[in-house]
Amino acid sequence: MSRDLKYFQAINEGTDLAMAADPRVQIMGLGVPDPKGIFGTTAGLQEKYGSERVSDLPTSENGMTGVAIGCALAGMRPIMTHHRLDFALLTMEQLVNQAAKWHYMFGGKMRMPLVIRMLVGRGWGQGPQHSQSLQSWFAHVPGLKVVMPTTPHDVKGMLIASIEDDNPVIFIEHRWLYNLSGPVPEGHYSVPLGSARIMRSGSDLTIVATSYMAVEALRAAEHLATHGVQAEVVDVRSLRPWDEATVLASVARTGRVIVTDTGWAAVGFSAEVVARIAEAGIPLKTPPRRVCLPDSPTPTTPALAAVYYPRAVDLEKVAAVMCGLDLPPQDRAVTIPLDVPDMTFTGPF
Amino acid sequence: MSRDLKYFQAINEGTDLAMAADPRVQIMGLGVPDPKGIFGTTAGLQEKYGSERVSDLPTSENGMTGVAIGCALAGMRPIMTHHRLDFALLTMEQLVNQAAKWHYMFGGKMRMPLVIRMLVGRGWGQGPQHSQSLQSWFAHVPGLKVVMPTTPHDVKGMLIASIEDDNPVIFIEHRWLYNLSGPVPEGHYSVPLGSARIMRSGSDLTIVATSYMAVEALRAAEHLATHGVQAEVVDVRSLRPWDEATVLASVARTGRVIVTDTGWAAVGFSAEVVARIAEAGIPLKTPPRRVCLPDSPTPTTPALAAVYYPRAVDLEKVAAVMCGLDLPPQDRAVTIPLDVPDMTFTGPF
Amino acid sequence: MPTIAPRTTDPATLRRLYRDLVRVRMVDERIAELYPEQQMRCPVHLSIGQEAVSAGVCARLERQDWVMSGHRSHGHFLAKGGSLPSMLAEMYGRATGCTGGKGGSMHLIDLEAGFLGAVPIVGSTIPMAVGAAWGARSRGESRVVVSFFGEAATEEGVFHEAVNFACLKKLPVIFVCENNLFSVYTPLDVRQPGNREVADVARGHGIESVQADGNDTVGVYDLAGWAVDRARAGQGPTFLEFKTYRWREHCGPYYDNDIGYRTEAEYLAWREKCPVERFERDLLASGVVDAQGMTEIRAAITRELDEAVAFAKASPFPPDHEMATFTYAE
Amino acid sequence: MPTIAPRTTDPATLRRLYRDLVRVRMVDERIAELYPEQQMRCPVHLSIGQEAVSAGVCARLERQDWVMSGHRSHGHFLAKGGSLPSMLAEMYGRATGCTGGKGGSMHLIDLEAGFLGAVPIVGSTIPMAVGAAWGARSRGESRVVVSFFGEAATEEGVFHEAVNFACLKKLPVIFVCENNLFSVYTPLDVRQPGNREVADVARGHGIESVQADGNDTVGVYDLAGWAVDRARAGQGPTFLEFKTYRWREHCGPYYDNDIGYRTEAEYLAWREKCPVERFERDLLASGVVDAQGMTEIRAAITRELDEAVAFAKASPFPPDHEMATFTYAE
Ligand SMILES: Cc1ncc(C[n+]2csc(CCOP(=O)(O)OP(=O)(O)O)c2C)c(N)n1
Ligand SMILES: Cc1ncc(C[n+]2csc(CCOP(=O)(O)OP(=O)(O)O)c2C)c(N)n1
Ligand SMILES: [Mg+2]
Ligand SMILES: [Mg+2]
Repeated sequence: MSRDLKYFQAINEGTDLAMAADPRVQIMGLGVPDPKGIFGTTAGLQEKYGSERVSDLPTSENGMTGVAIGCALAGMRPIMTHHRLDFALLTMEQLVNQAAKWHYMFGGKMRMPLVIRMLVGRGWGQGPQHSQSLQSWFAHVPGLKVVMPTTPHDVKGMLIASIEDDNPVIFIEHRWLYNLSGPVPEGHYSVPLGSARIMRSGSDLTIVATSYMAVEALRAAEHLATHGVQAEVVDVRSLRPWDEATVLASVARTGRVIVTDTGWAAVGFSAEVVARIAEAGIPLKTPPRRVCLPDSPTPTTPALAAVYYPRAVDLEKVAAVMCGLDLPPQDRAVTIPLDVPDMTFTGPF
Repeated sequence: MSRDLKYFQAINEGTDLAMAADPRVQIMGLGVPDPKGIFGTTAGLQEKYGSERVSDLPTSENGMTGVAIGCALAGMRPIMTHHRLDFALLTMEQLVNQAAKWHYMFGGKMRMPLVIRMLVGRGWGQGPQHSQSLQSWFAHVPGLKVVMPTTPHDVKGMLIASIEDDNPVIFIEHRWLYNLSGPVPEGHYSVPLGSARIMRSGSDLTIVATSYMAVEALRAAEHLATHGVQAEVVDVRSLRPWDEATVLASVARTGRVIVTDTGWAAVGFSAEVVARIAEAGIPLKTPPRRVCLPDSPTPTTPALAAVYYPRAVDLEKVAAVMCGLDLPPQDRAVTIPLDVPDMTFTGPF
Repeated sequence: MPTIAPRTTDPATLRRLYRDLVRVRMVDERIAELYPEQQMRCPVHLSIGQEAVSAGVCARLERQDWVMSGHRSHGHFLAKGGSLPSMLAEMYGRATGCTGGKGGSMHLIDLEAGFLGAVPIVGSTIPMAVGAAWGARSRGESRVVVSFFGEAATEEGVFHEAVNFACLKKLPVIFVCENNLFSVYTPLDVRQPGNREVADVARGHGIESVQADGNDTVGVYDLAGWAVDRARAGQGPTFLEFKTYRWREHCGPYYDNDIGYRTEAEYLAWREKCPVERFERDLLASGVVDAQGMTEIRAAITRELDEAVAFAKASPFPPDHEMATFTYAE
Repeated sequence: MPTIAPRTTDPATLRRLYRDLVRVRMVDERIAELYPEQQMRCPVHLSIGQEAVSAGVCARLERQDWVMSGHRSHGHFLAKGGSLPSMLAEMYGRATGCTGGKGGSMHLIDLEAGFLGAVPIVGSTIPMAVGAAWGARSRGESRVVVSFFGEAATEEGVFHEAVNFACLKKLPVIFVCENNLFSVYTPLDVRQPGNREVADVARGHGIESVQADGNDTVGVYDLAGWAVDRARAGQGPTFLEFKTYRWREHCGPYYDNDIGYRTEAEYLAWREKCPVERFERDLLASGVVDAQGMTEIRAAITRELDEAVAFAKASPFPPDHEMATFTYAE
């Protein structure tokens, strides 16, 4: 049975089910049991599972990551949360030198079942230090798994899969997905890490998208369809490992590809996708393109943030050029303010 | 006037000249004034410039990076050292959230003249936590500059350029370059950040290489030449910004490209190079290839490290396939042990 | 415990302190009033309830002294002499803002006033303040540097690294901790053990460390004077923990005692200790400022605020082409 | 200061302590002897001079208790009961090593012995040890966890974050700091201020903290016993600082007093305080072990060592195809 849930509700439900199923699962992070419960995703868990398994933490990100690793060594299956990915920059030593390598460097003797939830902020003045989308860093590191679910269905299924995985999983949630609704099956299910999903089929062009950019890609695809261009939208979902087979097959079919990512282009995940397509020698009708963040930090003022973030209209423009389509010029400005995901969002977070 | 210096001597000389020229230049790091002087690169500096400008530090990498940033805010031009890049993982918050963004996020009011020297270890059991080559992380981040000089000439000239730059520069030195000799001009000169250098011209194939892999690429090119294949070797030197024009022009000339990097392939700098070539629509005779580290942490035992690190012979094999050359099979084993750069190296560092 | 001079009674000083204190309060209240218009589209962390620390500490500093801060920086910025119009314009995201819109409320700066910068990563500017003090000393400059932060920042490792280094180098740094009992909604008792105070942890490093009432403006001023004197005399760093309380929600203009992380009673008890009302009672009792004088001071601030708000709202947004400027320095 | 039981005199215990102590010494001396053959191709950080801490602390632990350590871990590994052949084979990079060659000397592990892992990033396992104690308690297991580290690790922020959390949760963790005065070649006085001890910094966090002689094997044993009892009784964590000295170079088999970072005289003064000789004098004086007994103990260890070295050298290297195995757990 499936009903519509919002993205944040699906996270909450997935966590709840995993904790009910396995007493070793625990969740910790600053504010986890507070009244806001990480934007609703951890609401009610402490009441249900107690303060040992659902715990607030001191403001000590690096040390607490070490603590979570230690819990995993002791046989627990910790989930750790960061309100913003940017705060997790304090934890790179523990995550990359340690968590990513313990299984390998101790010759398989240790396992590191650990899920690190990181939220990517956007809009309402999140600015340079509350909006970074550094999935590409993690996707560079062997030993880590990296996922960025886009839909409520996937975020629940992939969270359960991540919790059940014996490797450290970097679980990246884009804040602008939180209020999106979609069908979510009841009960336990999992979406395998490493599989992409074709969100929309099309024969003229492949748009490979991560996270919130998949939402913009779908919008673009719908608009392009009204002009006779059929874009296939592939939601990557998992960046390490990533589903090369699905992406390459789609590109081989369409002969045109745009890769769009919520992070920076240079030396990013989008470069890897383009590079693999090139290495595979897939013949293209036109060179591949990337639509990602411009090469600068995030500006805070809504005036510049509106220019900074690529949107459906930008994808459409690139697609039109690639497909030789004469798209009527569109106003980049739209009716809703560009610094909020939807009109229910009134700041300050 | 030029004479031959070793790589580490060139670093020492460059630092000395920069400190003599500008009293704001300071250098700090664990062991900077100790008898080993960061493998000779900082030897003699404290005697000359005093303990305020040449200073040892507590073992507090993150805080000390903040201290260096503060020194820069106060008008100094700090150089900070890390014996291994791996230790610098503790400093990502200060480097990436802060140093990389202060100029931008304060609207140009602040400058961040800061050089962070990071050494990449290799061999003699450096293993998973003393050998990471994470230049791709830094090259992903707008606001940082990233360089990896290969020759004694360049390391001096680029160090001076980095110290004189008003931006944070990540200065990555591969440990296996330290004992290589080469001509180094006396006195002050600088090599502009952002320019690649063609180390060897060739018409059949372009090898784009970073750091120590440029040495292996040259070896491979020489061997390939004896079989009639002329490889052009481009030493990237600077990864952010990088010299796209030189690389693309070379690839356009040769129609074949191998990108070889001291780091991991996936979502790495090598992916960016391949992606830009693809986006530029340069016609290739054969798909591009990457020769980088395999997708695992570094093993410690010399038995596995020998398999782990790609060498000239691996480049040659790939080149042969690309150029349709029937290269006689070579033994991958060579006379010197594979876990040291040369026979003068007897451990343990 | 430090031997500090007898409590300050100099009328001019008290008047100045009062003005600085009320100004911080009034600016943040104006922000709270305007915020629901949804034209300040960035997070705001108001200092209301905690103003005595800003006013008392900064009044002891000279212009060439430096201040750094974190997410809750309005009070520190204003008390150090930061430009009000440029601060408000920044919140409105305008080109005339102190960072030209790039940074927003969480990235205030005013170099002329010696406000060296604030960033919202907890603890991050603490080592920078230490480095700035070291750098200035290396350059032969005589400056005291104050690092403001909340008690949660003392849980970050970087705080300890910074204090150790300041002690090691005997730097003229004053660490000012505003202990308002919460990190967002997380109370102190699930973050730090109950058997010791924040000031004790600092003291372990060998730094002079004092805990005091953060709602007593003159007390803060006098204690800060002692610390500043020590710094100027080359006696090294000082740690000051001020107990105080944030009245409004962690981030944003509203009250949030109803959501359940703290009680209305706790809030009301602290509301009783209002630093502004307390100082006003003292001033009226001593006659240093009378009711009329207070009204005048407030009126002048209101005028300043009206102008600054008008300036901010009338200022242009930065043009599109400035989006990427300043990514690199030339 | 703790009230600890009178100095241990039980002969069996002393004999066991002596054996453990000498064994650590002899293993590291054998490594130093073999290292120049250049067949152990990995960095080695010898414990020679510091063995009393390993022997004294670990003798108080049960097998199910856990130990974690850093780069200088040989003593901790051996004293906790880690397998000597697997340790030596690891140094030789062999498939029979405790990590199958993946980790080398800096990544020792022996789960059966309760040695949970060592890594060479300074300070890194300290919060892990705390987390392991918390995790074990959550799972209803009764284990004491010891975290071993050098004094430089107390300069890392993560140390403070870990101690704070251990105090907060009252965890059965013992932080054991071997203060040997140096971080590589950098002396303490350019890293920490002179007006306080390492144990003081820890104490600031509200943890029980004691400084003691790290070359007095029985003293270490008795103090550790007190800390272990506290941990088992649910009284929370303890910090123990042991003053001691590393005899040989920071990394590698040789002496390096000639290179200039410390004086030969300093070394010789510490050489006088040799924990092994000191314990031997005591044992001979009390008659608990006589010269003959000592020779037998050493002879047994020599046999064990000969066998372990032979085993290691005869072991195969891991085959090429194992290079990437265990990158991910299935
Ligand atoms: C490193 C880091 N972790 C978490 C956050 C999220 N955060 C923003 S403000 C805040 C509260 C900090 O509390 P405190 O330092 O006591 O200051 P207060 O808000 O009480 O003034 C937190 C945790 C952050 N900005 N940076
Ligand atoms: C985070 C980090 N910084 C620097 C180093 C380099 N390093 C290796 S051992 C060591 C010395 C540490 O001194 P201490 O903790 O006192 O241990 P000791 O070697 O004296 O036993 C250092 C700095 C490291 N391994 N990790
Ligand atoms: Mg607080
Ligand atoms: Mg030491």
